[in-house]
Amino acid sequence: MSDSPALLRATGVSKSFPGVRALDDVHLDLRHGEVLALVGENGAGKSTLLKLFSGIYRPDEGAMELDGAPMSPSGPRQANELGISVIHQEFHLMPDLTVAQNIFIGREPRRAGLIRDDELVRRAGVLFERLGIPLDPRQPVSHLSVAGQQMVEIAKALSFDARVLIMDEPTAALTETEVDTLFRIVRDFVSPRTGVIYVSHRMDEIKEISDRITVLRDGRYVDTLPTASTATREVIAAMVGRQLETGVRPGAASSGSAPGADGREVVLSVRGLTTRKLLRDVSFELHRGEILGFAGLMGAGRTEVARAVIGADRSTGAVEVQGRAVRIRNPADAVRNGIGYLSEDRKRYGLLLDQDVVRNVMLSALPGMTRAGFVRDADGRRVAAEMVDRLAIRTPSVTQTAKNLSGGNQQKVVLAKWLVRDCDVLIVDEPTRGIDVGAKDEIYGLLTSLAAQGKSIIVISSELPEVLRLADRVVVMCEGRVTGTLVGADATQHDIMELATRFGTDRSLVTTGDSA
Amino acid sequence: ACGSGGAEPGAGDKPYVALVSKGFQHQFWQAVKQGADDAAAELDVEVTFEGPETETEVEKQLTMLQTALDKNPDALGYAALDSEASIPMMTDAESRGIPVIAFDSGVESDVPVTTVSTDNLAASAEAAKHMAELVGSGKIAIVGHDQTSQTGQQRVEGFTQYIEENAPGIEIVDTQFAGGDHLKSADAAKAIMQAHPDLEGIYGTNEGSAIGVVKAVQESGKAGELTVIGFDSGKAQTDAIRDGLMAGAITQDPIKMGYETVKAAVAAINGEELEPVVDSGFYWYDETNIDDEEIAAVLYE
Amino acid sequence: MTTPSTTTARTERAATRFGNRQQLQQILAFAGLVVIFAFFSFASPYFLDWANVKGILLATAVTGIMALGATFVIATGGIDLSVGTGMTLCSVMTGVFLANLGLPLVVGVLGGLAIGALIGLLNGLNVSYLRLPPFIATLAMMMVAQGLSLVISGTKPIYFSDVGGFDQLAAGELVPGLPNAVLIFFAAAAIAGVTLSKTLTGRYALSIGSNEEATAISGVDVRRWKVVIYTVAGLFTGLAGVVMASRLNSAQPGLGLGYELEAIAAVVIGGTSLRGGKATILGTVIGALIMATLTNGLRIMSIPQEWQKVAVGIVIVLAVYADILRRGKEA
Amino acid sequence: MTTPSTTTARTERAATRFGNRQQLQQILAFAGLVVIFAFFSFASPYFLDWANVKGILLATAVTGIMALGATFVIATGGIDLSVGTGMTLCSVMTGVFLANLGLPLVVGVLGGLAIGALIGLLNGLNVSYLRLPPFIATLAMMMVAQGLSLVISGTKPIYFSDVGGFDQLAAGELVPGLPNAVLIFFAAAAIAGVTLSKTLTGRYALSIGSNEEATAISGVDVRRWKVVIYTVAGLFTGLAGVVMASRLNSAQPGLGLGYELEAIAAVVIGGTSLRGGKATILGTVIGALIMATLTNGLRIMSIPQEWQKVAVGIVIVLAVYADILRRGKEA
Ligand SMILES: Nc1ncnc2c1ncn2[C@@H]1O[C@H](COP(=O)(O)OP(=O)(O)OP(=O)(O)O)[C@@H](O)[C@H]1O
Ligand SMILES: Nc1ncnc2c1ncn2[C@@H]1O[C@H](COP(=O)(O)OP(=O)(O)OP(=O)(O)O)[C@@H](O)[C@H]1O
Ligand SMILES: [Mg+2]
Ligand SMILES: [Mg+2]
Repeated sequence: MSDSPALLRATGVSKSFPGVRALDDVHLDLRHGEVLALVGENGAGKSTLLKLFSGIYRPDEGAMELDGAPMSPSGPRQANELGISVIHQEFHLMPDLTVAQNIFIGREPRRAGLIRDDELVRRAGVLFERLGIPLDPRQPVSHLSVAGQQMVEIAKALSFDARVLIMDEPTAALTETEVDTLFRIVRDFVSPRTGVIYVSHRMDEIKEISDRITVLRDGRYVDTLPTASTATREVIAAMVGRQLETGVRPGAASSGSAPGADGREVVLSVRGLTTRKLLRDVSFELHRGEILGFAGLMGAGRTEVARAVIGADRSTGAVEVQGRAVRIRNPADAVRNGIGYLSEDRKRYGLLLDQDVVRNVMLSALPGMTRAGFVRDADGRRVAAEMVDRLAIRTPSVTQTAKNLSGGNQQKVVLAKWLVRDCDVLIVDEPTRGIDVGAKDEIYGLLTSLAAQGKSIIVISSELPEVLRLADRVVVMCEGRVTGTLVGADATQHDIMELATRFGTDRSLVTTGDSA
Repeated sequence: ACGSGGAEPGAGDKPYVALVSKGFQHQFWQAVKQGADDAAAELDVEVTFEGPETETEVEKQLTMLQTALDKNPDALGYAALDSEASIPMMTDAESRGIPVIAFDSGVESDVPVTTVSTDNLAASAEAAKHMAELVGSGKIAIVGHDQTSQTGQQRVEGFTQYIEENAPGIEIVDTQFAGGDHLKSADAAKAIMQAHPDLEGIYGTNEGSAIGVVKAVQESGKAGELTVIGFDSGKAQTDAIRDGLMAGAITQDPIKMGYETVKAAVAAINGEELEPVVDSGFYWYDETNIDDEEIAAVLYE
Repeated sequence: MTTPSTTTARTERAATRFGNRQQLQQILAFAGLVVIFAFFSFASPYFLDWANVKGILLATAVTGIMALGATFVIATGGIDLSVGTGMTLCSVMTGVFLANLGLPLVVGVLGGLAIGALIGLLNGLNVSYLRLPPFIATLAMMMVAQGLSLVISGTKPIYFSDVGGFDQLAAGELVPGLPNAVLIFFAAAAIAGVTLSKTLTGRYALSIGSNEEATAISGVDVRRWKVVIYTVAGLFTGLAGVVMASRLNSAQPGLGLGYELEAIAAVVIGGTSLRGGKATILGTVIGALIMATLTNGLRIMSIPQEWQKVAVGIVIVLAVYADILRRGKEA
Repeated sequence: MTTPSTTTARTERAATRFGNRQQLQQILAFAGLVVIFAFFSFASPYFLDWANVKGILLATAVTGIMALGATFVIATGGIDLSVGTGMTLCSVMTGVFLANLGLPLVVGVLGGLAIGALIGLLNGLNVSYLRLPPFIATLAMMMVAQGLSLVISGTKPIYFSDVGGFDQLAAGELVPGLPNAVLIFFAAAAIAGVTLSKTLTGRYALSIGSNEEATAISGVDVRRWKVVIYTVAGLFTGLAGVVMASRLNSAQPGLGLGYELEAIAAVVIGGTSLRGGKATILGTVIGALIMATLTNGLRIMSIPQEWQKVAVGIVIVLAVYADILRRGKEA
């Protein structure tokens, strides 16, 4: 490590939680004018380290410095005052307040004791204009999609006059267009007096934006590498502690063997799906053993298709399961018909945050885990322990409360819930959101083998490589309509983008504009 | 039109008398209502009867009084929970020429043309007198029904005063209030009996309290060991007396109270002169006289 | 992403649409009340009489003022069970100040408000610093206040007959035809409305109710603000106590239990969510008016008392259901 | 990543350690109750006497049974204000079945339970399908039940004197020395405990309380299950009504208001969160016992009524605060 005065430095910091040593003698230094990437597997301790900088946690041991001066922020407020602005992995938003009210909470401009909401809206408007974020400052945050919420968090962090900008997986919920916007924002931000710490599991992004990479493994500091001269393979090796094969798996979605539409039985057929808000006449078919990708820009309506199909939102149109016409009025009907849906918003639609891993994993499959009407908890514990192993969920025990898990591990728990339920049709919406590279591969393998066993899977993803890698066919959506279906093997990112922008502009980040 | 038919009051030709009482769901008030309805049928007037849920709800009663006045009755019967608080409305009634009959307890004002009531102090003194005779000497306790209402206080006061003045051998070791709730009164009485194993008698100041006391005596297997004296009637109490669980009780004559109130109201409407006080009376009843015609007539089930 | 200018234009369009819709909602919120009013006017000739309307307003005043305070606590996702007996304690203490100690009128009234604030302060401290669930903290306060009212008053009412002008506080008519109690209620509602929507106290109450953890992480001193919010709520309890005392021209120590439920009901009927985060003062005022109007109308119609209960229950279901339909699917 | 076998072993070991801690917590939960018991035993020689302990248990029974039902509703994040007057309605209907219609004992008792279930069913339908806030739905039911009790009984108590053996339901002693009412309470608690932790009804109640939207997306028919949960709660209300009626050997139509608050207080003192997702039956039983013990102890000590209220309020604060300290910082 260099001895030049770093902008932000942590030396020998440790932090423990009951049953977990999240950080153990970790070092990090952020130089002036650089973007430092922080990488590591799920549960490696990245978010915990960042929470030390923002004063949410205090280190058990070790010290932190800002510009050579010792610092130990007492809380986020003080961290902000010191010039440290953090975008946390978990959103900290007040859904009932408006976007503007959220951004300026604790800093409300007042006249004669009264809050000037017009001024709040004006300031938010100026901020959004500068950042190119298409949000209405007067909208309640509860009306926003995950992506919209992420943009609010970004805007909030940038509304401070920060010298250090820390971002914990800011792009997990974003599609490539927004990622471009974000990168523009980051580049604008960086100057000789500032610096950025950037956490992501997307290696290509790290390559693109960062100058150096600090790697954590199991709560320990591994190394700091210069981005330019390090191959992705090496970074990953440092993360997982061994060599790992990544990239396209032979036999997955590769050329000739793609089952495509030919011959295989149709397990799910959707005709003319239309919703009041967005969807117009969406039709597609899903075959046995097929992985069907859904691609599109943010707000294109992929999530809405899934929610409509499982009956979470109202829609018109015909749905057939295994050739039978069915009426699905709510998610319970969907599951009864063998259709499961993993939501993109794990906190809101995925997890029982204050319950343990066992209860979360059991939730969907509970009726099948009873005998004479009584729940067999032993089964649940066994299945949960199996899932912990199979998905490498990093947790001190299966009775750990879900909210104490790291973001990626939470995502694995939600996935585990659906694996336990074992539906014939599984719709996964951003299934690898927040999941590390190694585990991502495992999950890809898992989905592929499920398909090979005859399950049918719909993968909605904003990461085009993910879609291309997994899908046999790709449905591309734009503005609530299907603009084309490509055969996975022949599709390219370029083809998809062309279809995805068929109707020109994107939509606003607001998703539930008329109800709520 | 017995006042509960939902018919439009005052719309017909019949005179309309609005009664605002201190309660409505207790047996006692239901008996008052019954007397009022009897009189209404006999004298061909319309009567409505209303009261708050508990005897602490002064403000609720005031609102009821207000609404009753807004209905423009020909006369108003009123059992004040707090007479001070209703003075402005009494004045209002007077200025609108609506005669007011006070019942159950008086109103400290010149407005009411007469007051139909039981003398609670005297009635509870009578209860004390019987307690003293039956117990002779020793420890007794009181389970009261309400700590703040005038009636609730007087039922305790009259009793205590009598004992202090006339029964030097008797000590009132505890007075607890349980809101007239049967179950809570039973629990309270049990606790008192527990704390004073040598207790000789308990006095319950209204129907719920008295039944609660009987329950407590029964449940602790001390039937026959304690002298229980009650207040008001109702089937549970009369049964308890017949079964020897309760030595006796004071009953008022609620039916007469209701009847006399409406009768006085009609007289006032007709411009007749009225006595300033109509005593609706009270009676001691026990095993010996419970079936007497005079007593049976004032007991309600 | 679109260019900034288009974005702004679109944004503003959306905002206007949004603003209009909110206004419409607020106007429609009256609908339930208007229907109830219309029904009773039709059903009874005595109902739509100024004297009776005045009676309804007067009956709304005390519970309404309590409900205003409770709105703040409920906005945070808490609950305040101490408003009823707390109000009584404030009445009693006002009685002690004015009737027993003979202090000047203004001092006595301010004293009553101060006791209210003190009750709120204690609630707030218990909730914030002892981390008691609001239900428990205010339940305990409900009992303590009830006990203290009885102890301090010697279980006897305190009369203000000798305190000149005290009864005029509620009964006087600064605006001819409108009792001061009602005037005070409306003024208090206006103050509460501004406080909820335009001051930090209100904003943070809603923010805490919406997501307490996020609010704390955003740098708001949640504990301290909760104390402030409960204290503000306590001030309204104090005001209710003073108005109650003036209306009865006496402090009735046995009163109060059960009022908390009415106050909370008014708040919830007004569309405020018990989960916190969403609250409007206008809703609370309308909720309180609906409750008082219902009771009054049924009485005016001389419906037997037992049936009144049944009717009130059913109408509340209908009124709130209509409100839910109006607001759309969110439940 | 470790190899599967090691991980599993580690995971399961950790689970056991954790399990022990939970057991310890449950044992400690008695602490508050034990301290209160110890205090009163010391303060009054009459307190620790079997007759008195029996009295406390008997006093706990009715409210306790109601609290058991309320625990389910509170576990979903709802609230049930109708338990008090609902219980009364069940008493009255049991009276109608047995005393007025002269049906056989078993039929009458089952009828009482059925009415309870019906009340719960209606609450559930209103909450699920009309999407009414539970506070409103059950507040309305509270009023309707109160009104109907009075209407049906003609505002007169219904006596069971002629129904042979009905009073033995509560007062009899199948286990010598222990009144049946107490036995019924304990049996009901055992059933409730198993239902809450081991059946779909209980597990879904906790899931819904923890995250209703996530539970729905997981394929649980939340609306239907809510109806089931409220109905189960109603069954306990019905049982409370039958026990109450048997204990008083009469159905008292005017009773019941205020019991809901006691029942909810017992639940919350027992550590169940009003936000839902966390609930234990053992906690509720202890909560109910704490309330009854406090009242009894203070009465035995002949503390004046007004001071009893103050004392109960303060002790509740202390007991719950101690519980919070014990459970650590989570609050
Ligand atoms: N509040 C907490 N209580 C207990 N354990 C915790 C808590 N917060 C984090 N942990 C544990 O600390 C470890 C590190 O978590 P952290 O969130 O820092 O991981 P991460 O590197 O950010 O992972 P991810 O990529 O999944 O976001 C994990 O094992 C997690 O379970
Ligand atoms: N919080 C929410 N509540 C209800 N519905 C939501 C919510 N979030 C998202 N949705 C549904 O999902 C849709 C948002 O995703 P949409 O289908 O429009 O785009 P998408 O293609 O999935 O893109 P992305 O998810 O990246 O925004 C909304 O139209 C809405 O129906
Ligand atoms: Mg993380
Ligand atoms: Mg989506």
